[in-house]
Order: sequence, then C-alpha cells, then structure tokens
Amino acid sequence: MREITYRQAINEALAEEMERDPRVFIMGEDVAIYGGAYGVTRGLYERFGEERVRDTAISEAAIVGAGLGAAITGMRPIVEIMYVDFMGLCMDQLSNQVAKIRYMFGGKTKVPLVVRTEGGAGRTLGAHHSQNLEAWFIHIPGLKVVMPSTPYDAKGLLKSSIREDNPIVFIEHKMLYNTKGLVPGEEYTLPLGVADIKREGEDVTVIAYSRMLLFALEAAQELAKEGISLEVVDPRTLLPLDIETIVGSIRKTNRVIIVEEDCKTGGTGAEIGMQIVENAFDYLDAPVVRLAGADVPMPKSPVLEELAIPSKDRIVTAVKEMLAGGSSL
Amino acid sequence: MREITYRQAINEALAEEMERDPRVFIMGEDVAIYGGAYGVTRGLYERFGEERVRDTAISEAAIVGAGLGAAITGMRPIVEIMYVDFMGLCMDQLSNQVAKIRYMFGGKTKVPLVVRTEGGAGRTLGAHHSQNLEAWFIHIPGLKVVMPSTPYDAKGLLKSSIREDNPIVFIEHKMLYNTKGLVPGEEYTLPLGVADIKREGEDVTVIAYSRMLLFALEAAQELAKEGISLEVVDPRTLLPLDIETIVGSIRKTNRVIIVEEDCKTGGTGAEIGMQIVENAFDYLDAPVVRLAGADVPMPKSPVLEELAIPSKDRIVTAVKEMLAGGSSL
Amino acid sequence: MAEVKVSCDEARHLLKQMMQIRQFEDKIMDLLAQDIVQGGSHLYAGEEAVAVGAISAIRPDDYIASTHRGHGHCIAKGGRLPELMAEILGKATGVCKGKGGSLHLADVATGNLGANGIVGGGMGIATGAGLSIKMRKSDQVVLCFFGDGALNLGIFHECLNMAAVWKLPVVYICENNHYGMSVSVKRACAVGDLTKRALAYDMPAESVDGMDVLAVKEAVSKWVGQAREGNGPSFLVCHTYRYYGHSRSDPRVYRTREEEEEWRARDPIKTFSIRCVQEGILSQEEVEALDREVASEIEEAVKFAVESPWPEPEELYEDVYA
Amino acid sequence: MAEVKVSCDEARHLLKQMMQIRQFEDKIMDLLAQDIVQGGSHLYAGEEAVAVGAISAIRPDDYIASTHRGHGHCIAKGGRLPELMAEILGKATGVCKGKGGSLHLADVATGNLGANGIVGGGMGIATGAGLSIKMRKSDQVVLCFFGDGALNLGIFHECLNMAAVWKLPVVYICENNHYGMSVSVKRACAVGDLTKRALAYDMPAESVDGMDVLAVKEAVSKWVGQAREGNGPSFLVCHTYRYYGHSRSDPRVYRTREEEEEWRARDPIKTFSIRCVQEGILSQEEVEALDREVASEIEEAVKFAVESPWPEPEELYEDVYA
Ligand SMILES: Cc1ncc(C[n+]2csc(CCOP(=O)(O)OP(=O)(O)O)c2C)c(N)n1
Ligand SMILES: Cc1ncc(C[n+]2csc(CCOP(=O)(O)OP(=O)(O)O)c2C)c(N)n1
Ligand SMILES: [Mg+2]
Ligand SMILES: [Mg+2]
Repeated sequence: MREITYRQAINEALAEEMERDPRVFIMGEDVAIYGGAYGVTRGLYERFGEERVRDTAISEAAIVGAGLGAAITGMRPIVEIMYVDFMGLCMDQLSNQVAKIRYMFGGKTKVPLVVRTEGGAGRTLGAHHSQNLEAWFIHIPGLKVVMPSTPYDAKGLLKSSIREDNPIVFIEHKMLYNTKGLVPGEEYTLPLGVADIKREGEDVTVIAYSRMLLFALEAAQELAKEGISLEVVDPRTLLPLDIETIVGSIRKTNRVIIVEEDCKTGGTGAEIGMQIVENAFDYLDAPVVRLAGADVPMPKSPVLEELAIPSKDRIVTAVKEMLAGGSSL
Repeated sequence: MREITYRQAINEALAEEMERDPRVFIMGEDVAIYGGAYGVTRGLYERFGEERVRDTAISEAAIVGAGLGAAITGMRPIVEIMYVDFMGLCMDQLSNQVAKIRYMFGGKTKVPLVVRTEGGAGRTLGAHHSQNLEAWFIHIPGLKVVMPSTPYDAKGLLKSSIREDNPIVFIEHKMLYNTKGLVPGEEYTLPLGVADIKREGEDVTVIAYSRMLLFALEAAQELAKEGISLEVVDPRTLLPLDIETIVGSIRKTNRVIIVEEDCKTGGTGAEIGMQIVENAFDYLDAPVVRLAGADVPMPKSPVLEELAIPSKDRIVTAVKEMLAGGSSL
Repeated sequence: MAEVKVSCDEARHLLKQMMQIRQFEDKIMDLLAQDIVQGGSHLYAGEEAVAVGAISAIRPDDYIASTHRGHGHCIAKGGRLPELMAEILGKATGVCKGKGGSLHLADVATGNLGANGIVGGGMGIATGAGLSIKMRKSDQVVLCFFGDGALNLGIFHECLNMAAVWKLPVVYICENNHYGMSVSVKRACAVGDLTKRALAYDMPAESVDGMDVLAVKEAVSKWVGQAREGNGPSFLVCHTYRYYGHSRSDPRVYRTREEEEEWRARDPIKTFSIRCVQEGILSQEEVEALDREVASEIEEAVKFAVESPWPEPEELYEDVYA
Repeated sequence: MAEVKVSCDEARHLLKQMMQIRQFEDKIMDLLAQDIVQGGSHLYAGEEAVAVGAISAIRPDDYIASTHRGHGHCIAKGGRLPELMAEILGKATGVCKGKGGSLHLADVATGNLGANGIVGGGMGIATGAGLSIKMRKSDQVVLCFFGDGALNLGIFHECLNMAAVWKLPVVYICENNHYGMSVSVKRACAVGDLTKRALAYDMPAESVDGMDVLAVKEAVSKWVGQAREGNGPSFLVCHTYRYYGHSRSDPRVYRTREEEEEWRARDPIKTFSIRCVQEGILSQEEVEALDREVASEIEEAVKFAVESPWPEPEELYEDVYA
C-alpha cells in the first residue's frame, strides 16, 4: 500500500488499462498536451502517443457519439467530458444513442465505453462549473453510474469500468483530486454495484458518496466524541444501487440520513430514499432524511456556495435532531 | 362548457394568448404549414402569419437558445420541441442557459419562455419517440414543469404558463390529444403549482399525472364496484409540487400509490414519494408504493410496450395488495 | 444520359435491390393501412437509387450508418427481408427481436450500424466507426447517410469537423429529398448549393443525381477509394425525392402534385430498367421476371412476419445490459 | 499601417477602454495570486482591440453576447468597474449580486446579455436577441462574441444557419486567439481560413487584424450597417492573442515563448498609442495621464470590491424565480 492522491489513482487506472489492452484509448478536450483540466491524464500522451490520447475540438456531442461508434466497432474508448456541467451538450448522444443502442438492436451489440467526467462545487466557479447531475444519469436505463469517494475506490472502480461491456458514466469530484489514501501497489479491481461500509456504527446510518462521504466521516468522528455512533455507507455505484447493503445497515440502526451534494428536488437521494422506503420501511424508527444541496443554480460567491451544499456541521445537526426525535431540517 | 379535445384545448390556449399579447409567438419544427406533428398548432399559421408562427430547421439547441434570447429582449416565445425525446439535444440550453440565467444575473432578467413538448408511450414508436423525461427537468432549479392530463387543465395551465415570467417546460402526452373533456367557452386560467383532486375517496390516495391520471380514474371506477374508494390526486405541476394537497389526502387515506409512466429509477415518483415521507410519515399505514415504467428503453413491439408502462389493471392489483397488507410489486 | 457501364449481373443486382426496396415499402404502406404495422414508418420509395448505388460501391465488411428512413439502406446492405419485415411488425423473429422497429432497424451482422429515431443520430456513430477503422489500421470505410434536414443539426457540424481533422474514412451522404418533414430545404438551410457545407471543413464534396443508381455508385466509388487510401472524408449530396408523405397521415400540403409528378417521371427503377433494356443488358422479360421474383420474396417476408410470434413478456427486461 | 482616421476624443475613448481592460485583467491576476479572487478567471489581456473596436461601432441600445473571457466585453459595453470587480470577488455589490462571478459577468442594463460558462453558450441568446429585434421591427443589432474554440460546437452551426435563413441583425465575431485552452485552432478546426465557415451559410465574412482597434471598428461598423439595413448577419474573424495562460496554473506548454513575444510586439494598446502620438492625435503626456487615470480607477474599483460586504445567507434562495 502506498499513499497516493485520487488524481494519481485515476491516472494509474488509465495507464494500466491502456497498457493491458491496446483497444483502450482516451479522447477529449485538452487531455493530451495539457494533461486534462485537472491534470488527471498527465503523462499519458507522452507515454502512449497521440493516437491513443487524443485531443479533440470542443465538440461534446461528437466526442460521445464518436466514442459510441468506436465502441461498437472494436475499440474500448474512454472519453472525457471536462465538467459534468457540459453533459447537457451530449445528453442526446448519451441517453438516446449510447444507453439505448444495445436494447434497440435486440442485444446484438455491446458498448464498452467509459465517459469520465468531473463535477461538484467547492471552487467558487459558479453555475456552469459546479453541478452534480448524476440524477439525470441514473434515470437512463442502459447506463451504469459510478461516483468514487476515495483513491482506492477510484482506481479499482475505474479499472472495472474500463473492462465493462456496458457504458459507464464515471464522475469524479474536483475537490477530491488532491485528497490522499492508501492504494495497493499490486493490481486490483473493485466490482461495480457494491456499496462499501466506510465506517461501522450503531445509531444512525449515513449514506453518502463522492465528496459528501468525506463530510460524513468527519461528522462521524465528531459525533463519536459525544458517544453517537454513525454507520457510514458509500454506495460508490449509483446505478445499479446496492440496496441490500444499505438495508442491512438500516436493519441495525433503524435510522437513515442520505447526504448528497446534488440539489435536492429530483436528486439521487430521492431514489435512494424511496428504495429504502420500499425495502426497509418496517425497520425505520424515523422518516428517511435527505440532506442535499439547495435548489438553486450554484452561486459564485464563496459564502453562498458554502451554504448551498451540505457540510459536516449540517450532518452533525441532522443526526442530533434525528436522535432527539425532531424533524426541523 | 363545450366538449373539446386536449389538442383543441391547447390550440385554443395558444390562439387566445397570441391574440391577447403581440409579443407571444411560436417557433419550432413543422409548426406552421404542417400544423405540428400532432396537429396542435393547426390553423395558427394561417391566422397569425409566418412571422409569429415560425417553421425552423431541425436545430433543437438553436430553437431553445433563440427562444431564450428573444425572451430576455422583449418577446414571449413559445418554442416547440416535437418529441420530449429530443430534449437531450437542447439540455444544455435548457439547463445551463434558460433555467439559470436569471439567478446568475442576480435577478436582473426575466425569462418568459414556454417550451412545449410531447411525450409518452402508446404508439409503438420505440425508444426515441416514447419517453418520459420530466425527472430530468424537475432536477433543474429555475424551471417549472407542467404536465396536464385533461383538456380543461391543458388549456388553463398553458395560458398561465404563457403569462409566466419564468421558463416553463410544458409536456403534453401523445395519447391524450384525442381525448375529450369539458372546457368553458369563456376565458379562464389555472394557477401553476396547484394539484387537483380528480376524484375523492377514502381508502387509498393515488397520485397520477398526464396519461396515468386516466388509468388511475379507470382503476378507481373499477374498484368502486368492489367497494374500494380511491382518492385520485393530479399534481398537474411537477415543479413546484403541491405537496400540501397531497399530504392532505394522505392524512385522510393513510395510504398512497404513485403512478408514473416514467421509468422507475430516478423518476419523478421518487421525488414525490420522498416528499411524502418527509411530510406525512406519521400518517402512513403502509410504505409509499411506486408504480412506474420499466427500467428499459421503450421497446417497439406493441406487446412489450404495453408491459413497459403501468396499466389500469396494475393499479387495481397494487391497491388490492396494499389493502391486503401485501407488498409484492 | 451517359452510356450504361455495367455488367448484366450487376445490373440485375442493382435493379433487384431497388425493386426489393420499392415493393417492401409499398407493402408496408398497405400494412400500415391495415394496422398490421403499428406506429409509424418512414418510407424510402423514390430514393432507392441512393442506397443501392452507394452501398453497391462498398464491401460487406464496410459499415453504414442509416437514418429514420432506413429500410432501403438495410436491404441494400444485405439485410434479410423476412427478419426486417418481422422487426417492423415488432415480432420476436425480427432482426432486433422486435425491440427496435422501423426507426431502429439494424442488421449489425451486415455492418449496418443502425437506423436512428433521432435525425442526425447516426452521424456520431459513423464518425466513431471511422475513427475505430483508422486506429485498427483497417482499410474499411463507412458510409454515413442522413437527410437534408440533418444538415442543420449541431452534430452534423461537429462530426464533419472531427472527421476532417482526423482524416477519417467516412463518406457523408446527404439524401436531399428536398424536405425535412414539411420544411423545404430552401426554407431550412441557408445555403443554396448544399455541397458548400463541406467548404467549412476543407472537405471535398460533390453533387450527384440521386435518381440514377449508376451515377451514385460511381461517385461513391470514387470517394470510397479516396477514403481507403487514407485521404479522409468526403461529402456527397444526392438529389432525390420521397414519394410518400412523411408519415401516413401527411396530406403533403407543402409540395405540389406537379412537383411530385416531375420526380416520378425520373423514377430510379423505371429509368434504370429502360436503360438496361435499351442497351441490351437485360431483356424486358428479365426485368419483369425480376419484378415477380421480388414480389414473391415480399409476400414470403410478410407471411413470415405475420406468422411469427410476439416477444415473450420476459424479453422486456433482457438486453438492457451486456 | 494605414492612416489613423479618428478624432482626438474618440482616440482617447478607445485607448482608455483598452487600458481599463488591460489594467483590470492585470489586477485580477494579482488578486488571484493573493486568493482575493477565488476560483478562476479567464483574462482578456492582449485582446482588448477586439472588444473595444467592435463595441465602439454600436449604440448603447444594441446588444452584445459575451463569453467565458468576458471582462473586456463588459467594460467596453459600459459596465462600471467597481461593480464588475465586486462581482468577480463574489460580493453583494457586484453587478450580479455576487451570484454570477467572472464566468457569468453580465451588466444587463448596458445591453450585455452576459458572459457564459459554456463555450458557445451565448450564441443562441444572441441569435434570439436578433430574432426579437427583427420581430419588434427595431433597428438594433447584436454583436455575438465567441472564441475560435466555439467554432466546432454544434450550436455555432445551428445559430449561424438560423440567423442566415431569417436574415437576423447579428454580427458573429470570432475572437481567434489561436487556442482553445491548449488546443491550437489548427488542430481543432478542419478549415485553414476560418472565414470559410461562413460559406456554409452563404453568409458574408471577413478577416481582420484583431490587434488593431481601428481596423476592428471599421469592419464591425460596415457589418453593423448592413445588419441595420436588413441585410442580415455576417461573420467576422479577428486575429488576436491572449497574453496569459488559459487559467492561473496553465504552464503554456502548447505554445512557444517566441510566439508570445511576436504577438506582444503587436500589443494593441502600445501600437495604438504610438500611432496616436505619431499622428499628433494625442500627446505622449496625454497617453501617460490616461494610464494613470485608469490606474486609479482600478484601485478604486478594487477598494470598493474588497470593502464590499458578502451576500447575506438568505440571498442564496432569491432570484431563482421571477
Ligand atoms: C433531432 C430530431 N428532430 C426532429 C425529429 C422529427 N423528425 C423525424 S424525420 C424529420 C424530418 C427529417 O428530414 P430529413 O433529414 O430531410 O430526412 P427525410 O425524412 O427527408 O428523409 C423530423 C423533423 C427527429 N426525429 N429528430
Ligand atoms: C462547452 C464547453 N466545453 C468546454 C469548456 C471548457 N473550456 C473553457 S474555455 C475553453 C477554451 C475555449 O476556447 P475559445 O473558444 O477559443 O476561447 P478562448 O478561451 O481562447 O478565449 C474550454 C475548452 C467549456 N467551458 N464549455
Ligand atoms: Mg429530407
Ligand atoms: Mg481561443
């Protein structure tokens, strides 16, 4: 085990899979010479050459569309959309073409395509560079949606995603790139669709993914000092969702808070929450609680941005209110 | 009151508002000479001329983008996207530009823009002409989302939408165009964000909108014969959602089933369901139940298409299971 | 009219495919009227020379990407009529197991990357197939079909630019039938000469009579040759006409009956058979026999389709994921 | 270099605006380094002649649509420096109440339809504003700014086609600074001469030296005149250069220091002041005084911005809906 950054973990996954399989290649805006807007693909162009690490024009729809065309004719593309905020430009390609082609063709094709992108608030970049749009993608049958929170998960899940014969939307978080964690030196992969209990506990289950997982763990640490024990579950893959692990945890704690950075209405927390209602209603001692982003476009101002997303403190407060039987959220 | 079709009701709303306000105009593909793919704008080109009923090229992104530009510079455009399935082509325009511009500009502009579109299954048109994508739109703060089920609602809500200073996604249903209902001869509007109790009842609340509302009413009629009384609530506007009316109904029935044509995972039913959990948990005698479309691209085959969406029979079954305390859905 | 430079076998092949497409489409029009085909179907009748001429210029291992008006391409690329007809009816024996239907007709085994319910929806796929060919160092090519209506979609622009920058082996073939649904190309498209669209990408372009199967074949052969030799993409505009309305209920108010007659006078099947007979390549009897042969193939296809079973309910959930 | 045909007042105005932009941007670079400006900011330094030349050719009631590199446009269109600086810091006194920031800088009152975080994101807005003008039978015009990188987005294509079909009064101005982030226009854009993009829409086009404020003004004046007279849209390519990296951390490995020096030698402010002095339109002292005047304006703007309050928490939920 070595301690490396989330950025480095993703970079290693890309390099290892490109080494392993000559059909794997990368294309996107500024992925080659520049090494990616957040430096994730740095060094790959130098190592694998311009054929396999391709800078494209600013043409999000064509990038995803061409990725699909290449995927169904013998290649295994990894396309990068620089910010998840730009996915609106390729939603038709992603939803109508990438996700549906296999089904429409009666199963007669496979789509080994990874769409890597990056999202989230935290850099005061405003409404077009801070979004969380995973809720759109989980509503598209045919896709799988992965949102890792740690370097270890990021590497193992990305390697599996690249080996999948289904299209994957792999969403990184801009505020996680510099976070560090232990990652094995030797080869490993992690299965898609399996949640991870990041911290065991008794009193309340907190479900959180991507950056919010870190906030949940911080909250758990703080609450532990007061004798309150959180179980923190990281779904890691949002589609398919590992509802069994989630229900297992709730059977133990009987209380659950879902934390998402995503704005609340129509967010992923709604789906997770309803699956809990459908599968664990009788174990619930309190209503499922969602802590989510504000239903607003992300404001630029640092003071407003911070208020627009959940924080460690809001999680702590929500847990205490839940245990006190209150409901004022 | 006259009995007219849903199509006619929408057509009247368009004509009346164009008559009333010279800033209102229509643009979209085949809206003029052809009168719209489903005949909704028929006669308007002849009546208002080619300046105010504009046929466009097949350029969904530019249609919505230009609608926005016109809306913030003194006009009140109604743009038509022929099928909701094509909204992926203009999601960037809709989500990043239309919905966010007012907030990003600190409230210094208004966006009186209606995006009319049409969705739903039922004509065996396959995966690109049968979708329900309202779940994407309710996840976009800044928009309002309207989905009328009857001619009366369609006309009244569309007129209000056209008068709104906020951007509206107004989604019609292809299988409703020929349905008929009573509509006043005189002028009226209906407020956005107000649910309508389409049938009063005691035993179970069924929440349904657009075409599913009709199925819910049919189910209610059938169950009434067996002495089971459904209260059928039509949210009509999905964003904002009139949760008060919904909670009010559940306080009476203590049981709720949400019916949506939309595929289930990440669908609008999840949001409605979680708002119920958050606001009416203590009144629930049974878990909230979602009846939804299958998590698959819409298949062409008529036999599969029918299975892919909820039906009157499935609603009837679900109600009976719920009352029997069962949960096998 | 130029001399017909074509062997007897080839003439028969071209003519037969055009007849198959025409009769297939005419039959579907019948079946739509009888509600045996449900939903909708965009028919290719009138445009046969484009698909047949173009696809006869490529190899079986080459790719095509098709459109919402895709039956013709699918047949020309070697799709089997019974399975295609069954697909259009939504039967389990359909080439896509009844899940795709007319709008998503795709016989992947023949190198057909699929019809598409989204106008311009096949252009990204075609461009990516071209990229794949190039990266695999294969000498395949891609024919990317689309209508005049697709010329104004963003994806057209992004793809042609990408293909030109990377010199991908794709021939972009615009089937200019002069209308996108009800909107004439003149009202939709700012440019008079459609080939000028390619100037924006420094891409070679050509206009061709899309009612003349040999002219189409010749032009496509040339550009396919260029593509195979690594000289990159090209843009071909084929002028043609759809005989039927856009959909069953379309009263065609946006065009005149005279215009329709003018185009029908240049019918690709009629003109080609006459030329073949006149030049002694085929006899009138052979032409008529071909026509009858095709008619019985179509009958068989319909019989197969109609008698085929519906998909089983459990099929609904299959094939979403690999 | 052509004779400078400009009055003393106008020269002063143009020079001052260019200086305001340059010093505004240089100051933001400082503030970024000090983390007083957080996040990022795309700086317009080097490109001043484009915004200033173009916008000096239109009226206050005309519109512009700007880009992610939008400070220059906003200043040239009459935005007030203190409110713009405050906006970039995210302060309550900012022109968008701190909600927009650099990427969404928009002083609507001046006819600026906004910067945009999405490349090409302003093009639909500009085109729609043109449509609105036409429908309102006004004689306003729109200047639509965008970078060379936006040339390859679908929305570019859809909008230019729409504007050309409807003859909308929009001048599309490509700020060709030769790179979209790290990708040179040569690698991104299939066409060598960018004006050829307009051929695809039968739209008139012209290329102009974007380092020469008067050349830009002259060209824009001409096309604005055409637009006002109902002759429809045009496409103008201004060749220019951004001095700073794309973002703060950009090491600029995709271009050489020599290339940078070549462009800096043609600095729009330096060359224009020298010309004005040489031709006796302004004195060297006047130029220097202007520079000092601007410097103090910028200091004031920074002071205003830094001392301004943050938005109140309840602001978060305001302005979503009208
Ligand atoms: C993106 C998109 N917009 C609109 C439609 C609806 N539609 C289907 S076919 C058609 C006309 C297409 O015209 P063209 O590309 O010329 O092809 P043709 O039908 O003439 O063969 C339209 C508008 C669609 N399927 N996809
Ligand atoms: C649709 C979209 N894709 C990518 C980006 C990320 N991005 C921001 S600026 C930029 C380069 C834009 O280049 P150009 O249009 O030439 O403008 P310049 O920055 O050179 O002024 C990129 C790729 C974006 N903001 N929007
Ligand atoms: Mg056409
Ligand atoms: Mg540039």
